[in-house]
Amino acid sequence: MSDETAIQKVKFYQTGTHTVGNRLMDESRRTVQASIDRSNAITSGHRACQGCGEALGARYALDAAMRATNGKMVAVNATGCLEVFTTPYPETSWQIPWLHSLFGNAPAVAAGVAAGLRMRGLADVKVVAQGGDGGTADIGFGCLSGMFERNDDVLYVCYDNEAYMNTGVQRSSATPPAAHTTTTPAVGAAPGNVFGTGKNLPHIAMAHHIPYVATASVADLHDLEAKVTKAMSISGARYIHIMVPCPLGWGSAPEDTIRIARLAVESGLFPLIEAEHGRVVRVKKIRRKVPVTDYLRLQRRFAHLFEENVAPNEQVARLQEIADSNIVRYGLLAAEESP
Amino acid sequence: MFEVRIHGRGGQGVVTAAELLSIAAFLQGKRAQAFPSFGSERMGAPVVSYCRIDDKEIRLREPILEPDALIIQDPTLLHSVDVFSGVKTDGFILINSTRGFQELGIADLVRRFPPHHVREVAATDLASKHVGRPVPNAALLGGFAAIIGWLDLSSVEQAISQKFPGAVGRANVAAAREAYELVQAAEGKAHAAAN
Amino acid sequence: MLQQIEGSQAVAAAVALCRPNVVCAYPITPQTHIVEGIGRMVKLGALERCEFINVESEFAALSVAIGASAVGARAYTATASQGLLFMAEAIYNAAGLGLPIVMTVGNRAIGAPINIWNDHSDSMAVKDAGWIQFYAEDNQEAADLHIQAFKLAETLSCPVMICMDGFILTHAYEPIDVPVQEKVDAFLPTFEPVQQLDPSDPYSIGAMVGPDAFAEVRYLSHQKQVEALTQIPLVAQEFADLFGRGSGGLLKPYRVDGAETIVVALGSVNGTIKDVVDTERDAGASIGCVSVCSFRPFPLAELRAVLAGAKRVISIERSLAPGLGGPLASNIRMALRGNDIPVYTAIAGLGGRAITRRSLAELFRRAARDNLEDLTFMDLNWDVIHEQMARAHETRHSGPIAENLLRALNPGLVQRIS
Amino acid sequence: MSKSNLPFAITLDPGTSLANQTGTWRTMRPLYIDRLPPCNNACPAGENIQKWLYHAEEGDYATAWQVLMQDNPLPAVMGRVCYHPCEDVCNRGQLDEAVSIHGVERFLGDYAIEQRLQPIFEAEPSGKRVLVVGAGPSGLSAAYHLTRLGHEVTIREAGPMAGGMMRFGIPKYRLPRAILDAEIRRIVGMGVELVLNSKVDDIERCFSAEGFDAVFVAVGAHLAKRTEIPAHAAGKILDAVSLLRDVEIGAEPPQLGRRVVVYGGGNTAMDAARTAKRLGADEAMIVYRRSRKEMPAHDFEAREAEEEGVIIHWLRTIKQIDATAFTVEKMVIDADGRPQPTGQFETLQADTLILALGQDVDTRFLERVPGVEIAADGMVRVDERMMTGREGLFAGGDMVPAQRTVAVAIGHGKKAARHIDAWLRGGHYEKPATHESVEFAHLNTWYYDDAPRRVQDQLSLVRRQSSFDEVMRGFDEENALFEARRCLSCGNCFECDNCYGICPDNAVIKLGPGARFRFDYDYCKGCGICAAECPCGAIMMVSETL
Repeated sequence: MSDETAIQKVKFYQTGTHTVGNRLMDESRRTVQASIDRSNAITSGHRACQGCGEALGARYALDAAMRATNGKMVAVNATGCLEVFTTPYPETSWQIPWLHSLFGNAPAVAAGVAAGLRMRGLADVKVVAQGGDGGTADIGFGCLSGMFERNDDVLYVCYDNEAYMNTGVQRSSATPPAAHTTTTPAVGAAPGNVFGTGKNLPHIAMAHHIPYVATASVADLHDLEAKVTKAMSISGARYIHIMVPCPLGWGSAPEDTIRIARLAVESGLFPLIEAEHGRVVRVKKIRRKVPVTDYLRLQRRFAHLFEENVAPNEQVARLQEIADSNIVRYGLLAAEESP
Repeated sequence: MFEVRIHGRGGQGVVTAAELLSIAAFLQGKRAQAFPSFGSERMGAPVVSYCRIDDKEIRLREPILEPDALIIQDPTLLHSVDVFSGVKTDGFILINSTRGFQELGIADLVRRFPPHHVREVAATDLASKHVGRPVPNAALLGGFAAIIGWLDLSSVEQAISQKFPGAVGRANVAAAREAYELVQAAEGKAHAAAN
Repeated sequence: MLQQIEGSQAVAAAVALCRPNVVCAYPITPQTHIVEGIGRMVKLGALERCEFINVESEFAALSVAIGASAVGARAYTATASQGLLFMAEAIYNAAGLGLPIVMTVGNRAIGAPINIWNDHSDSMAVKDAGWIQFYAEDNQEAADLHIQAFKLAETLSCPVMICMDGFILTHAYEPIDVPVQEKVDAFLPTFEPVQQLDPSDPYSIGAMVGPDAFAEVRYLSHQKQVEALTQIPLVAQEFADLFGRGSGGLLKPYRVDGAETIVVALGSVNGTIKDVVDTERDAGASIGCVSVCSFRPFPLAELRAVLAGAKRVISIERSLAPGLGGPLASNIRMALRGNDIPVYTAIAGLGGRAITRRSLAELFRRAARDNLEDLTFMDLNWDVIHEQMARAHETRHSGPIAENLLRALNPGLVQRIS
Repeated sequence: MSKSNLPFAITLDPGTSLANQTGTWRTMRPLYIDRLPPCNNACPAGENIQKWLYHAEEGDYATAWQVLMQDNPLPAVMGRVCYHPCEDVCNRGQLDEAVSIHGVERFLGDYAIEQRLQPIFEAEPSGKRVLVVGAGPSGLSAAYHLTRLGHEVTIREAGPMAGGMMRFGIPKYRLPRAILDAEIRRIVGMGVELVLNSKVDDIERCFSAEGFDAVFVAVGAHLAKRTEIPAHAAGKILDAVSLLRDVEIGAEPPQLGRRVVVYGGGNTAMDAARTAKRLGADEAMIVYRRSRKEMPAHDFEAREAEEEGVIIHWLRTIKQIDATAFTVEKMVIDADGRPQPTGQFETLQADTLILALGQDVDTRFLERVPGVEIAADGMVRVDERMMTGREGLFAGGDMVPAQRTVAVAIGHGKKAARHIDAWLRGGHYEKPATHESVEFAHLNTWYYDDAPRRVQDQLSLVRRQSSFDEVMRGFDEENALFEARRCLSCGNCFECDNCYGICPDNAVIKLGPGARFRFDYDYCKGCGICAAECPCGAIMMVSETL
């Protein structure tokens, strides 16, 4: 029995279900990030903070897209951290064709790029638009909806770090309840961001019945790359919402970036789903369920939930409810378990 | 320069009438300029449109304040809007009506104009008859060509069929022609009477 | 071939002749007929390789054009008024990125109070965004300017805005000579972009530029406009040679020889002014006029040369710079700097008010007697204004001006509204 | 397109940020390190377990076996009889269950026998001759390692067969002789001279007359301990060691009768009882004075014995024997864990008593050797080099103070061989410094998929009670590979690409298969994600000196 067939037969940690790569695995089954010749869409020397989740998420997404399109790809970028830390004159970190126009128009610009390429007979060049949660959920919302509604041939990737980080951590409509930001300070009776506010962008995208919508996390590279690859195989409007922790804005340790993203998924607060034409078609099951507190405690923006005098904390309970309802709603636990 | 002001209500093709008139004049080798009373009027509201006709280039952009001719597509406007404002004393007036000047209450006014300069024509009836809808503009243009004399019916017909190809065009052409003939006939009687 | 068509359709036809690749449309009066016209042609398959995109806002319209232009596609859109202001951010961006987009503005007033009629408040609000800005005198020029605009834009990598008076031109039927495709093709070469998003040559467009280089970037955009001052007449000349008629250019003097009074204006009002100049000249007045076609770049030297001999200059402004007067007059004064020729500003035609020969003639005569303030408002209803001002003095809360004016003009109406 | 006419400042050439060396931001610096995995640390034979598992993971069993052979000449034996302390400390045990290291080791050992693999090594003949006394695990191990080091080795074994306690102490059903013979044969095949039935009495003579440059004695402990029990007309009494020996080489199987009592609580007692059962005893009983908690035997051995029908009487001492009647006294464990009599008595019926009270070393042949020290407990004193008081005379295995297991013995053999080699070359063997050991806390176990331990099949109970066939079956390749791949590679990079993939600054350089990675300190901002997300704790963050 050759060890390749043995590999096929036995499943175990090293066939990289979870690690980035693996020396034993067949090349074709390794992640793009594992490959020595990945495109590094964003190369070194960028000015992102230590442990920046967005820098990671963007490279993951675009390298995968580059692989999927065989390098025939252009990127459009909304204003925001990603744009600022990658392209301060006189240096850019991008190694792919890249265009930045404004904060709120990336989806429209991308639509124009796609149309222009089509009309110039270059339809084989694919377009990826990207922005942060502010540029996507708030100021760029109209253009995004228009892009979806017209089913423009664009993959839009939202790097969600749940606030306006570039301007110094102000609340966005993607900021979670109870989170401290400079515009939702942790003071008063209900400290932090107000419960019951904000919007669920993946669901809004689904409501446009576009061909593909997915959520992904920098903590699950295999899942993320698979989704980007799938998205690039489809034409029409596609949307991927990637959670990217921000050590600065979340008040977390730089080395915890991936750990926190993982806990968001494993707690049920950030479900990993895929939807086609408005219907959820797949979910990524939780491997090792954790209470939301495991996730919250690592972030200073939630520190007020764990102060001495405030226990039992009603806000934490409500956040746990949100996670639990996600778990039920999407069936995030393996069959035998129940929330 | 010959300036025409057209009064009517939204939906009666007032603006189109001015455009058709300008096309007809253009087809006859003249320079013409047609433009609406710029507004966002809805159905039924009073509407005005203008048409200037000249032998040389028209540069003037002001609204027509002292028209050489008036086309009144809706007699109900006679007493609600000052349709006669600025009209030249030797001007022409064509009214879409069958009720007679007396009944319209403009008999005195009509007397101030040269004979035969003020006419009425049953444009709405003709439109209903030929087009099937009460849109009097084409018929009025036919009648208008007849009273001012120097505009050929053929130009009007051509303008109509240019802007409205097909059946609709043909129907409107028919309405215009009948209106033209009715007015011509009336003119004939008038002349006969005169002699 | 000469055709009696609506101004908007003339422009639509001219744009189509320029073989655009991407046309973005968002409806706003009075520009709408233009994109309707192009949309129809695209749908009929009359335009090869052209995509007509219905977008969700003017902001998106210009943004789509930006994207298209960034991949070397010829992009066009049209707007007016509020729409122009809604896309203001993208207007600056397109110029900053040096993307040769062509856009028509069907000039219309800016609210509040909301007003759909013509004036130049909209295009004046973005006059310094870095675009070349033309004002068409009639529909023939409006059409011709679009053909010249693409050539200029692509030569200079600079967007061009063609302003045509809303309704007055956009909705006017006039005889228009619509060129044949062959001639336009001969005049306008295919678009060779200076930069474009290209996987085989992957650079980054739209970097963040700090104090260390921003001023230089701005200086270069100014230089581009300076260069346009030489390019515009060349293109206009080339156009005249090929199409046999003069259109565009920097400015057009009319009967200015030895004129003591010279009237300067933008856009369609020049037609009316010319008629008045003729009648006044016949009446022995020493008067001429200049139609400024290129407002950006502003032809300082050329205008100075024309006005140098005049005793006085009258600027007819279709927009108001509250607290100052008229933007055109300020520019004229800069052209006449160091020269003590008085420049009278007359604000006229705001929000669609008719500019009549009668009022113009009267204005010119008063000017000839130098019996005119620096700033004059033509045909104002002073009764209404005095009333409102009086009210304002009586009570601190004078209420919304617009409503009060209405009340003064038509007491019945306000009752009906409220 | 020429870049010259690109817009100034707004448009930038790709990848130019490489000019911006963000490494200067760093206050902490990541380092790749190797940590000592607990399994390696715990192996008495000093095997580099993780390293041979690493090769086994790839299905390269030959290489895995060669690595294994660098430390242990008897993997097939070891995989069967070792009590695998490595598995007790395996970090995977805290995740789900320890890796079945012995199972994989046994698979590799059997694989090598089946494939007739030979150890690959290069050694310049040293011209030195070394005598090894005793062909037990310790002696065989010493001989093997000395041979690898280029010395000429002779083994003298007093008995008729090599293997020592592996043959005479461990029953067939735990270690089939074919396996043992094969591995001994392989050692002999390397050029070791094995002389059987040759008892060494005069060590000095070996040096002087026979001219051996060094001698390693490892004769083990074969003298059964006795105890005084008042007996009238005692029935048959024998000791476990001789029983197991007779079973091995006796003409015919010993007659034990229907009922057998084994006295003692060690592994030998268990083996004796289970052997008795296999020899046909209806009742095989064990009498032990302490409780299960205190017994020296490994729990699994007691369990297997009980499975096979052996009855264990805990907390009992034999007070008197009257023919087949055994009077036993109940005991209790006192506060100090010592058994105390209760004065309560019972009677057991048995035909034979087998004493399994442990063994002593027969050191008489060393007594005359000058300098050799023998302790009161009969143990031979050796220094840290395993050398006795007599220069050039080394000792190991059961005859020196240590745990008496095959693994320890094999370890002694290796250790002694290294020191003998150094001594022969007039030097001193320095054990290479070991890495700091890796804790479970160093691991990021998220990345390890769930993989429950595979279990070895067992012979049916009936056959176990009636025959000496091997009880434990070995792994097939699939299971062996599976188990190998359950290894977490604690403390040592296994090239999972995590650090390479999760660096936000692309500051990890991948050097290709087997070459691991390198940090690009020009760009590394020191965020520490690589260390946090390294599954096996092979990256350490250290402060930059500012």
